[in-house]
Amino acid sequence: MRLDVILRIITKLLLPFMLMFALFVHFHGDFSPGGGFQAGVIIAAAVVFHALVFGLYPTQKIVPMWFAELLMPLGVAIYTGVGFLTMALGENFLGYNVLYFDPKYAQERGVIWIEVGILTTVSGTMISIFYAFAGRGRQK
Amino acid sequence: MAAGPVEVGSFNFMDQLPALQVALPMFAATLAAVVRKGNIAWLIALMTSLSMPIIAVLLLHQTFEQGVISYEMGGWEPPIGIEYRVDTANAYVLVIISIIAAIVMPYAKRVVEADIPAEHQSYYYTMYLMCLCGLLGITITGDAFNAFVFLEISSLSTYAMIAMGRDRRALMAAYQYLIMGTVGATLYVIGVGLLYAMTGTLNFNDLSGRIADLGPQRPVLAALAFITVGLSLKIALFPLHKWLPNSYAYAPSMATVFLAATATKVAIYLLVRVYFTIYGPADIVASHDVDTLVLILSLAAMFVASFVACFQLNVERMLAFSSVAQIGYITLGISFASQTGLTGGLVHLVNHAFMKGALFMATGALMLRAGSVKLDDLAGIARKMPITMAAFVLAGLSLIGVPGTVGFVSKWYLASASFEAGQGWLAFAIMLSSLIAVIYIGRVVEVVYFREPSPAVERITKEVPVSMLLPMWLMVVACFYFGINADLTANTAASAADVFLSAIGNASTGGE
Amino acid sequence: MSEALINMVLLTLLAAITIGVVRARNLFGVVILSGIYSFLIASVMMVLDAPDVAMTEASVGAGISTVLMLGVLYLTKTHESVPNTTSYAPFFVAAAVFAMLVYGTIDLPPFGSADQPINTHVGPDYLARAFKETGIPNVVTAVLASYRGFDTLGEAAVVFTAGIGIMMLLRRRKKAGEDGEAEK
Amino acid sequence: MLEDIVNYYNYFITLFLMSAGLYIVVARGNMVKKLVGLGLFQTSVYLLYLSPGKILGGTPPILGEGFTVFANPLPHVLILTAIVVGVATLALGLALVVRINEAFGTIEETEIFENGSEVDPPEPDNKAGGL
Repeated sequence: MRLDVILRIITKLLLPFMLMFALFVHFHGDFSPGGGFQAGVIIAAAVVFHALVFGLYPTQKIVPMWFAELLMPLGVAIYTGVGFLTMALGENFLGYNVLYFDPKYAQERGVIWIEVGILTTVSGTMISIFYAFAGRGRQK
Repeated sequence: MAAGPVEVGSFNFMDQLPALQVALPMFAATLAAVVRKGNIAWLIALMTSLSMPIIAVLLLHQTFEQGVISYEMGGWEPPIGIEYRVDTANAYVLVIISIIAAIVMPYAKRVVEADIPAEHQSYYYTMYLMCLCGLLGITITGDAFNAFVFLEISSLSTYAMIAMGRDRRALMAAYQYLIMGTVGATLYVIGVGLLYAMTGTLNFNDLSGRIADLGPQRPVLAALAFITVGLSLKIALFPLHKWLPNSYAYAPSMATVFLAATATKVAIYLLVRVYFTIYGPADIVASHDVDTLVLILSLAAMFVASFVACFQLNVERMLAFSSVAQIGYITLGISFASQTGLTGGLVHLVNHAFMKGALFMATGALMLRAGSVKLDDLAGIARKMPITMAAFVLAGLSLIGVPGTVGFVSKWYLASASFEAGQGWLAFAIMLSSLIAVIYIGRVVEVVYFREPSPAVERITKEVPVSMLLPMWLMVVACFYFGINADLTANTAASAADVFLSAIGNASTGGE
Repeated sequence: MSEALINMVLLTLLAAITIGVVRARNLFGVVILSGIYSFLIASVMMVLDAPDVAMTEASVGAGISTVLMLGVLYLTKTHESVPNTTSYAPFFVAAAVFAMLVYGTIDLPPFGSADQPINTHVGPDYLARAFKETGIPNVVTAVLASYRGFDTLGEAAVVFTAGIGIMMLLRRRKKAGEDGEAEK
Repeated sequence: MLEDIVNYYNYFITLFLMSAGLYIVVARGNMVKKLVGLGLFQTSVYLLYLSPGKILGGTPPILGEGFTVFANPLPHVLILTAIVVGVATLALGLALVVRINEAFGTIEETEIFENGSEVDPPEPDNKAGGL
């Protein structure tokens, strides 16, 4: 892992594009294949990629374990939160129509938020799982 | 509420009950995962568990008042959207699960502190809440695929809970359960997929009408077979029960209590829902002898599993085999497809939950003080823990079916149903298998009361705390209260049975 | 017809890979083959006009699953031991399921036809309504996030449940550097 | 005859994959292999759902100018969920395998059961498996 300067530089160059691609997949999910789940997986892949090239501990300096673990419940909480919000506004659970005066935009608004929830949970979970497996070590 | 301009209304608690029943534990689980302190997570789980019966009872009340409640998730009308469909039958199951959850939670604190390392306790309660959420979700939903998703939520959390047992064999138990449970769930999905390909819908109610139109075509029949086998794996219907004994024996005490009292019941409910609501109008179950098959397997479970239970050296394993046998009673009642039989099966759902809950709470208490539930290690322990063992004996009497206990009520209904069906010998079989229960409960009683305590037992100084004894005795009292005054449980079970039977087609009379 | 042909070729390859997976004893090979299997099935999904699913299967089946399994092989071992006894029972179980499935699927509507129940009952309603009601042209996203949004909540909950379960099983809090708070 | 083959080839292969997956699960004692088999079993179900949704000559269900025939979106949504459920199960299973390997020193079911599951086994030795 000493002489792989090219690998490291290319990784650093690639990572922003990976994250940008994830955002594209996320927000363009309304118009083309993709969405929160796929974007979450790509974000997690970027972190895993970083960890493979630079090692586990440098990566955990940037994305700490506790942060990844926090993302897991946070996403589900956002998702159910949207449900409770629509409920409080008088619609049924996850009935997005009340989120805006025009139902069409209200739907889009609701969809964006729940996709954020999925993205959060999925990326957090995938990163945490990777950390958990990687941190296990071959011998006790 | 269909799409279209929607005015901002106001929150109506009574209308939102079905969603709250499932969404609250899910949200609480995320909170419990964030706090990372075992005590606070327990408090969150306790609060949620205590609020669940309130919602469930209100729902049951609503079904009595206004009949079937249809709740449209996201405001989309079924079958476009997912529907929560609450009738007396599933409200009844919701009440059972949530009451058990509410009783288990106060008990849980001490055993979890003993079983689970401190840094994992909050996650453990998270898993419990997700399991509760999954079980409630399966029960309340009116959509076949949604039921699968929640089945997996409850299963995955169950595997994780079982694997946290102190014994390393808990890991193997969890792994085997994971394999068999996933095969079961996948078979269920195959069945649903075949139905979907034939009808184009996933909504129970919609499916029911469309299958009645299709009649007994081959994919429909194959779907029935796949769903039956898949759910039987989840139910642990004999001979697909291999995962259950080890899972219950090696899981942490709290998981054993909770799962033994609830998990298999929900799978049974789902199977009954499929048989009666989906296949009922087409009258396929009875005309293709599926009920006879279930009857034979139930009988086999009642005898073989009870018999195996007699030879167990580990009390929790013994009770687990007894659970397999008791599941046989429930499915026996269902196989009659008659008012009395179904009532018997459904009332045994709640009765078995109470008595097994009490029994496993007692073994959990033994585990906490004696560190083992092997029969040899428990000699004379009744002298040290008289209150726990008294609860064990009383719940055991109920398991045997002594008059005045809930076990007797269930067996009374089942026996009457056998006579009604013109198969009196079944009543005799029910009695005979109860006698086997006398043997295995008797063995435990003999060891704990009449043998000299071992040095390890001598070292036990005190009973378990009141927070554990109280829930345990609450279950025992329920075993006797509903045994003497069975109106509440039996009448509700009878209304639930009516719901299921009302769906059966009038093409033939069904059943035997 | 060419669509159907590509579909059939890919499916045949899939079956061939599956035979390889069944027969291989080297677990490393098994994992790689199952990765190829996932890519192939993702291609089949593309042919079946399901790009969303294909994308997910490629990233999940060939990506995450393969990485996790390779990780586990690194932690455990890479060769499967050959059992001393051969049993025909598993074969009969598989054959029985196969027979049951043949029985069940032989009356299903033929592949690719537009007039089968699933293409006449609920499915077309989504295609007709989705854009009008949600403004989302990708109907899969509209159904996923809105019409059946509750299933997707369940899906997120499944991921969350598995994640917490794995953390409980595998995480070691004590180790320095593993936890941001515990560092130093 | 040829038409029948084209019509049911998807289902036929799906059934083959399903049976093969189930066979691995039932027949093999190696835990990782079992999980791979379970994966095959689950993956084959995806085809069972997706195949009927395809309309020959159609396009993916993304509305746009010039397209009229679309595949049925509902199976896609269901299978997206099923894939996620599948990988979640696989990940949890693999985590269990890692722990079992640490506790028992093997990932072969037969070796664990030969030790006897009722007798209390000796303390685990954490031998690293050979490559």
